Amino acid sequence: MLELTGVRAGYGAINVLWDVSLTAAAGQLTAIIGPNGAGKTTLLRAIMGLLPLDAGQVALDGQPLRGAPAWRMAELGVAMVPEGRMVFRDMSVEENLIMGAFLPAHRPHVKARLEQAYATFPRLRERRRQAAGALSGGEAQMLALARGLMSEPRLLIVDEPSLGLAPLVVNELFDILASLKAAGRTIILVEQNTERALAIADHVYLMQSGKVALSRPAREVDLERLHDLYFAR
Amino acid sequence: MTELLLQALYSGLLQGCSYALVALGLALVFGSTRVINLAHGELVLLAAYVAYTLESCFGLGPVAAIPAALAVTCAASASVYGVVRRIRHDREINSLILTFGIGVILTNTMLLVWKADVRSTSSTWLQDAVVLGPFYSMHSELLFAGLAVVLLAALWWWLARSWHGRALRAVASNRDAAALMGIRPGRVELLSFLVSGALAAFAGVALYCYGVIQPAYGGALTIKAFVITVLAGVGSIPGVLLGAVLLGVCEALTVTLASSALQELAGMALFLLVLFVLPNGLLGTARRRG
Amino acid sequence: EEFLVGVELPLTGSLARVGNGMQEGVAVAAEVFNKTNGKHKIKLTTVDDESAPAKAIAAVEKLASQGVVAITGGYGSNNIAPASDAANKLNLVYMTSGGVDDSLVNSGRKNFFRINNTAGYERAVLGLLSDLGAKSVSIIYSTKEATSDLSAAVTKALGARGVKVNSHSFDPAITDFKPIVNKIKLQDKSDVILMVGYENDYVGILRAARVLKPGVKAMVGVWSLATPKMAAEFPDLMPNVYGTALLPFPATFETADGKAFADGYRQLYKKEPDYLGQFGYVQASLLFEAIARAADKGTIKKGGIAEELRKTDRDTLIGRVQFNANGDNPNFVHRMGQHQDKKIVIVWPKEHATGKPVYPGLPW
Amino acid sequence: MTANHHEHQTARAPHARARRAGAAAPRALAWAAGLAAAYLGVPLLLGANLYVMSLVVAALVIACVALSWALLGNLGGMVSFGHSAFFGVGAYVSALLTTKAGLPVPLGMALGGAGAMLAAVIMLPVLRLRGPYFALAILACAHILRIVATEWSGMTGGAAGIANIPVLPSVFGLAAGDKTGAYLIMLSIVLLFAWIYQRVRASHYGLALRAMHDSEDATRVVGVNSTLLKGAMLLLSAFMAGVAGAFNAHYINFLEPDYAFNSVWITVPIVAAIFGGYRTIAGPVIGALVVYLLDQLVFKSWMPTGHQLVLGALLVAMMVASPSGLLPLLRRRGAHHA
Amino acid sequence: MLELDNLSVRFGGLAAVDGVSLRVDSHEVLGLVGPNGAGKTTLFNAISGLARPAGGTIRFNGANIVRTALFRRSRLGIGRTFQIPQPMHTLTVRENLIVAQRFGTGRVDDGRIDEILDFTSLAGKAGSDAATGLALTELKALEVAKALATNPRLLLLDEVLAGLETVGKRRFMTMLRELHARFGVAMIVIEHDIETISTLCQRVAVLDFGRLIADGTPEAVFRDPAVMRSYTGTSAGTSAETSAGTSTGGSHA
Ligand SMILES: Nc1ncnc2c1ncn2[C@@H]1O[C@H](COP(=O)(O)OP(=O)(O)OP(=O)(O)O)[C@@H](O)[C@H]1O
Ligand SMILES: Nc1ncnc2c1ncn2[C@@H]1O[C@H](COP(=O)(O)OP(=O)(O)OP(=O)(O)O)[C@@H](O)[C@H]1O
Ligand SMILES: [Mg+2]
Ligand SMILES: [Mg+2]
Repeated sequence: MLELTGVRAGYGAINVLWDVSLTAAAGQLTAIIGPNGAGKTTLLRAIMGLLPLDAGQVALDGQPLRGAPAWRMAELGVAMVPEGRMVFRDMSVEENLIMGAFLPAHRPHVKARLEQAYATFPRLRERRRQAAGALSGGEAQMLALARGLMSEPRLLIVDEPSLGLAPLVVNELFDILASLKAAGRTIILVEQNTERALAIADHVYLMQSGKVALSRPAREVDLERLHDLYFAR
Repeated sequence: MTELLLQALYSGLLQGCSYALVALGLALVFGSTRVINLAHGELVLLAAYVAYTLESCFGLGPVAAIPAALAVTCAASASVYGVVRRIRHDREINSLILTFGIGVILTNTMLLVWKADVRSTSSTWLQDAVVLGPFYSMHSELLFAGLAVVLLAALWWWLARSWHGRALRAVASNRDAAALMGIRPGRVELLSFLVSGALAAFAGVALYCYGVIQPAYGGALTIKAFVITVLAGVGSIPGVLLGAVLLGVCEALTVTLASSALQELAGMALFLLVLFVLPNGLLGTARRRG
Repeated sequence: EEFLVGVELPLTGSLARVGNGMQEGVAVAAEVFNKTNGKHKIKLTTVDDESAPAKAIAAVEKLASQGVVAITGGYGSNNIAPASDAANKLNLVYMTSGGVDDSLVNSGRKNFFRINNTAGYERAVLGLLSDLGAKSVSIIYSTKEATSDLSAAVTKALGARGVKVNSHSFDPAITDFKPIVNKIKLQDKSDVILMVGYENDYVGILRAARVLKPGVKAMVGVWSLATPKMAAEFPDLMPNVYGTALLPFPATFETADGKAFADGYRQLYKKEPDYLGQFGYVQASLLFEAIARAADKGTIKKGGIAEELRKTDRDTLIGRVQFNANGDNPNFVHRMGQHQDKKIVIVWPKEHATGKPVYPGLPW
Repeated sequence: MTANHHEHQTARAPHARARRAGAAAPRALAWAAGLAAAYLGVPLLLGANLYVMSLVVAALVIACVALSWALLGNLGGMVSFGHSAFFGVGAYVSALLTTKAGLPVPLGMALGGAGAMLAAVIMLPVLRLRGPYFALAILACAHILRIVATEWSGMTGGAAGIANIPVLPSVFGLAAGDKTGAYLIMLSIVLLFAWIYQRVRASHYGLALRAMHDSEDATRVVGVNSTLLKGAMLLLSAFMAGVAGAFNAHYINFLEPDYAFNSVWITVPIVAAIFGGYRTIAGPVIGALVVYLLDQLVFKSWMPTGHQLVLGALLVAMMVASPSGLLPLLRRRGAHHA
Repeated sequence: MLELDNLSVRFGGLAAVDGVSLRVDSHEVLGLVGPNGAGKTTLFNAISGLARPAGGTIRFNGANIVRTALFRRSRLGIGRTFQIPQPMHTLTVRENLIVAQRFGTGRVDDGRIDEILDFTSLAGKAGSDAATGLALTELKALEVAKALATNPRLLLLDEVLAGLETVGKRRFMTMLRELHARFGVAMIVIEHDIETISTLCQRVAVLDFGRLIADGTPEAVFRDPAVMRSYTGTSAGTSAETSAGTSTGGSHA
């Protein structure tokens, strides 16, 4: 569904990604793992059009995107739960969620999906009138997740969703991801919790220093060896 | 004495509404883009001069001039955004000098086109008295005070409830995240400038009806509008009305109870006082620790 | 022989309107002079002082560097004081009608001349008020310098004559005058409202009065009120309002000088001359004549212009002009006019009057 | 990886030091040349042209206020719209002390600065406010002071103002009140202030101040008394603006409330500072000279009445071309050429 | 060293911290756990001076510091990190540390700064702009480095290990233990990962809805069914296993 070929991107003079190519097949969960600073977040930002590409191409359903901006990606049914949450601090929790369904196609479903979000994260219902900027770290993470799900995206891109969540909620999170996958959605997951990520992934990419170091179906990956080879620098 | 006080309160209220009308556009743009549009006063004045031109050349009444004024100020406001959007870094401070420059250009253009003479409407009806019991005012004041309240309510509803309004606030809060939701930040900001231009048009025509205009007045209008925006609490639309009326009433009472020379002083003192008690303005909210 | 004369005036900024008005008068004076005086020519060079003191100094210095023989213009005592100081240092005559502050003539500037002063306005206003027989007067005045000076002088003089005076000063930033007028209506209950301010202030006060209808018998103002322009622009605010006016309207210019001025003005600007133009014309004409006389005597370089100006004694559009040792014109007395039927009628002093005051008479 | 980087750094350090030492000599030379040009070149070249000199002096006054504004903005992280308050107070204090109490002018000017500082002390509560709230609160103070100066006529002479303020003292054998003398005095003041600014910025306090901008909480939890530091910057900035005001009073010899507290004493300096680059020290000074002199000498001769129009267009163009200001723009150009 | 007595913090109607009494001795490492929104960060804010308590006292080395100014608390020896990193944006990484050291301790010691940079693996980024040049985990390391530069006696660590990869996490934990052993720095550590807490801390306190619901050794606390229900949603026995599974590091260290 999503295909990257020779992507090169970075921040101004600093290049971070070096000719990254990868594919996320439709209906599958593609996990991207790698040590800190490997460029995973940078990659996701480049896919979403939050960073300009210096070279290479991103294609969705075989159509090249040619550096489509983030709002265009949203129109194409791609949603991202960004690292660092990026909630609308001055707006209430509920308004944040509503913004998740901003595009006209989703607006009629706002009520139902709100209910769904509150059912999944009861904590958010308790805090619905509070300004999102005043949430606790974990609450904000839940909000970012729930907001990303409001548009029921075809392709969901998640960057370290378990960060700051209590174990109870982490379990919840992986259940959600599994059920989304079961419902036929495409997911790209970046996660530091490799073991649990591998457990639900179909395909795994390992990134290191801005390059793809390994690409393998999830069931062929041996975690122990992976760690010894790539993480223990 | 009561008669005097009642009239002072009434005058202050109407004056407050007229302040609010001028401040509204500035508050909207500031709240949604963090750009202090120092050319806002000039936009208001521009609308007033459009009304003047139509009245003096074609004998058109000021109220009938509103559509033309709308077209002119919206176009001007959109062009202001056209320049502002090119600033990528430190937008808050750099847009200051940018819009100041635009203000200077507008002021001098108006000076060249319309000369430095004092202008105002010659329509009698607008200046005639309306007497409601102990309350005296001009038709135009009452008319535009009503309009100010209506516009304010509409704007408030639009920002709080409509999708456009929400998008505006989302972009103000976090540009990148807003784009991830499918919002086009550039368009939304342009919209905010357009609406602000429309508000400036009403404010300008109103000013032409009950006040006098001169090319050099723009700066003073901008300052007043900015003071009210801050007094209100940045981003709060109901606060604009509250702040403006408070200021108007405070000024009118100062004139009545003390001296008219102290009116400005009282207004500023009120402003400082409010900020000391409420450092985020009347209805502004505090930003939380990180 | 051609002489370069410098004009330093605010053409932009807060005083742009009056500055432009005066410049028109000066320009007409040069036209007229060059047409009538066969021997000498005057060439003007103008620098905008942007209504700011530091720039007024720079303007004078710039004019000096261009080789002007004298300077005319200036508006607002705060700009005139430093500008005329600079002219003084450069030994240039500075001739104005834009500053009425007494400190201008009391500070030992030896090359400074002006044709009008606070006293002249004061006498006109007082004369009218006593003719009308007003027992009580409410003064509304701006806290600016010229306005507060004049109001203080009038207050003192009226008090000495046993007239009851209530003063209301206002900040120039004020736009709504209803609270002040209401105080006059309900508390002062005076016979006359005297407005000492500028055009925008008059419009504001008159509008407020028109709404509140205080029980006064006359509305009196000073400069820039009894003008044809105000009559045309604010037809329903002006009826029966008094203000200082040099000439009636439609103007009847009796003297040759006056006719020359009016024709020149209409020709150049396609409109009726106003009081600013008249003052500018008079100050500039007197200066040009002095230059011509000094040139004839060959004393231009030796302070001859100032010397000749001190000898001036001439009947002008604004009355007889002479200069005392300080450069002030002790003869200056303004006249008072009243808007009547879209016309302006001179009602004081008697010897110049073109009609009778309508009293009580109000715009509403 | 860490060790690697470390080596890199230590290996590079001596190089850098050597380069710096090599650059020091030309740098000092450039400074000496600049100072000579400013102190000798300008008076010799332009001293006779009173008009240009008075523009230069006026531009230096603006430069001084611009420097003081930029110091507060750059170090204190506070944008002020009300420096005219300090300018005006400085002017009035010095003018009154020299005319009424007969103090010598230099002492009066220093006390003018002190008076502005005192005004800032009274304003210290505004430090509680941030961003636009702060900017406008100071503006409100300026408005209030203007009205006080108008109404308190017993002391200040009211709207009529103060005339005949003593002229600036004589320097280097030039007559008192001479244009060139005024130029030299103001030049020295501006340079002195720039030096003080530079010292503060280079100190650890400067670092802490810079840190406070967007991250005040983060700075306070590591032990920085941000209120004290910001207060100190406000006082220093007020002093500078006050001295500029005092100088101007003795230079123009006339003062009235509208003029002393006029908003041009803050708008033009802000424009100059941002135009030149308000994050740099030379930026505000160069910005003031360029903006003022271009406007008065060039634009005004093109368009005698509407010349501000050209100025406005220049400002807009500048912000679009290089939002961080003229100086950074020049540096970038220089780097490209090198 | 630190004694909280009946401490409460409110936001409007919400009691984010509700009558918490807690002691931390010098040389102690205390784990602080609890579900999301339990009030852990708020408790840190109260101790470091960013939140004003509605009631109760905070004693540090015997003195009540409830009214002590924020910056003074740092000089007294309380260092903290922010859960959402807050670098001093306008400075470089090294300058961040210089400010922290100069104002937290009163003097500057370049050697010590280099040591801290090495210690937190930031040496390679010393010259980077703190606002733009760092990945999230590097920002967290900078948080710790800043706190260390103030020479703290008590270190408040708010989820500094979250998001770290296995090796990095191990390194970090070794570093913290070394800090504790070598310099006797007391710590309060907030983490959601039970394994990490169990390895690092001698004692654990549990917050739920602002209240302290347990306080004891890790073994005892993580066996308490009430704690485990509110925290992991499972009963005591199985949860230890799951959490061991979820964490990919630390256990062998
Ligand atoms: N805004 C930025 N400007 C410059 N460099 C950056 C920026 N953001 C990140 N980097 C650098 O880019 C590299 C990759 O960062 P990135 O955030 O993509 O890593 P990551 O794989 O997501 O790491 P983590 O596991 O810590 O989230 C890092 O070395 C980081 O220092
Ligand atoms: N300024 C505030 N205004 C209103 N509510 C607040 C404010 N700050 C925090 N809260 C609320 O207080 C509660 C406690 O927040 P806190 O940040 O202390 O939680 P936490 O235990 O650190 O959670 P997490 O593990 O998710 O970081 C949360 O429910 C939060 O929404
Ligand atoms: Mg990342
Ligand atoms: Mg927390």
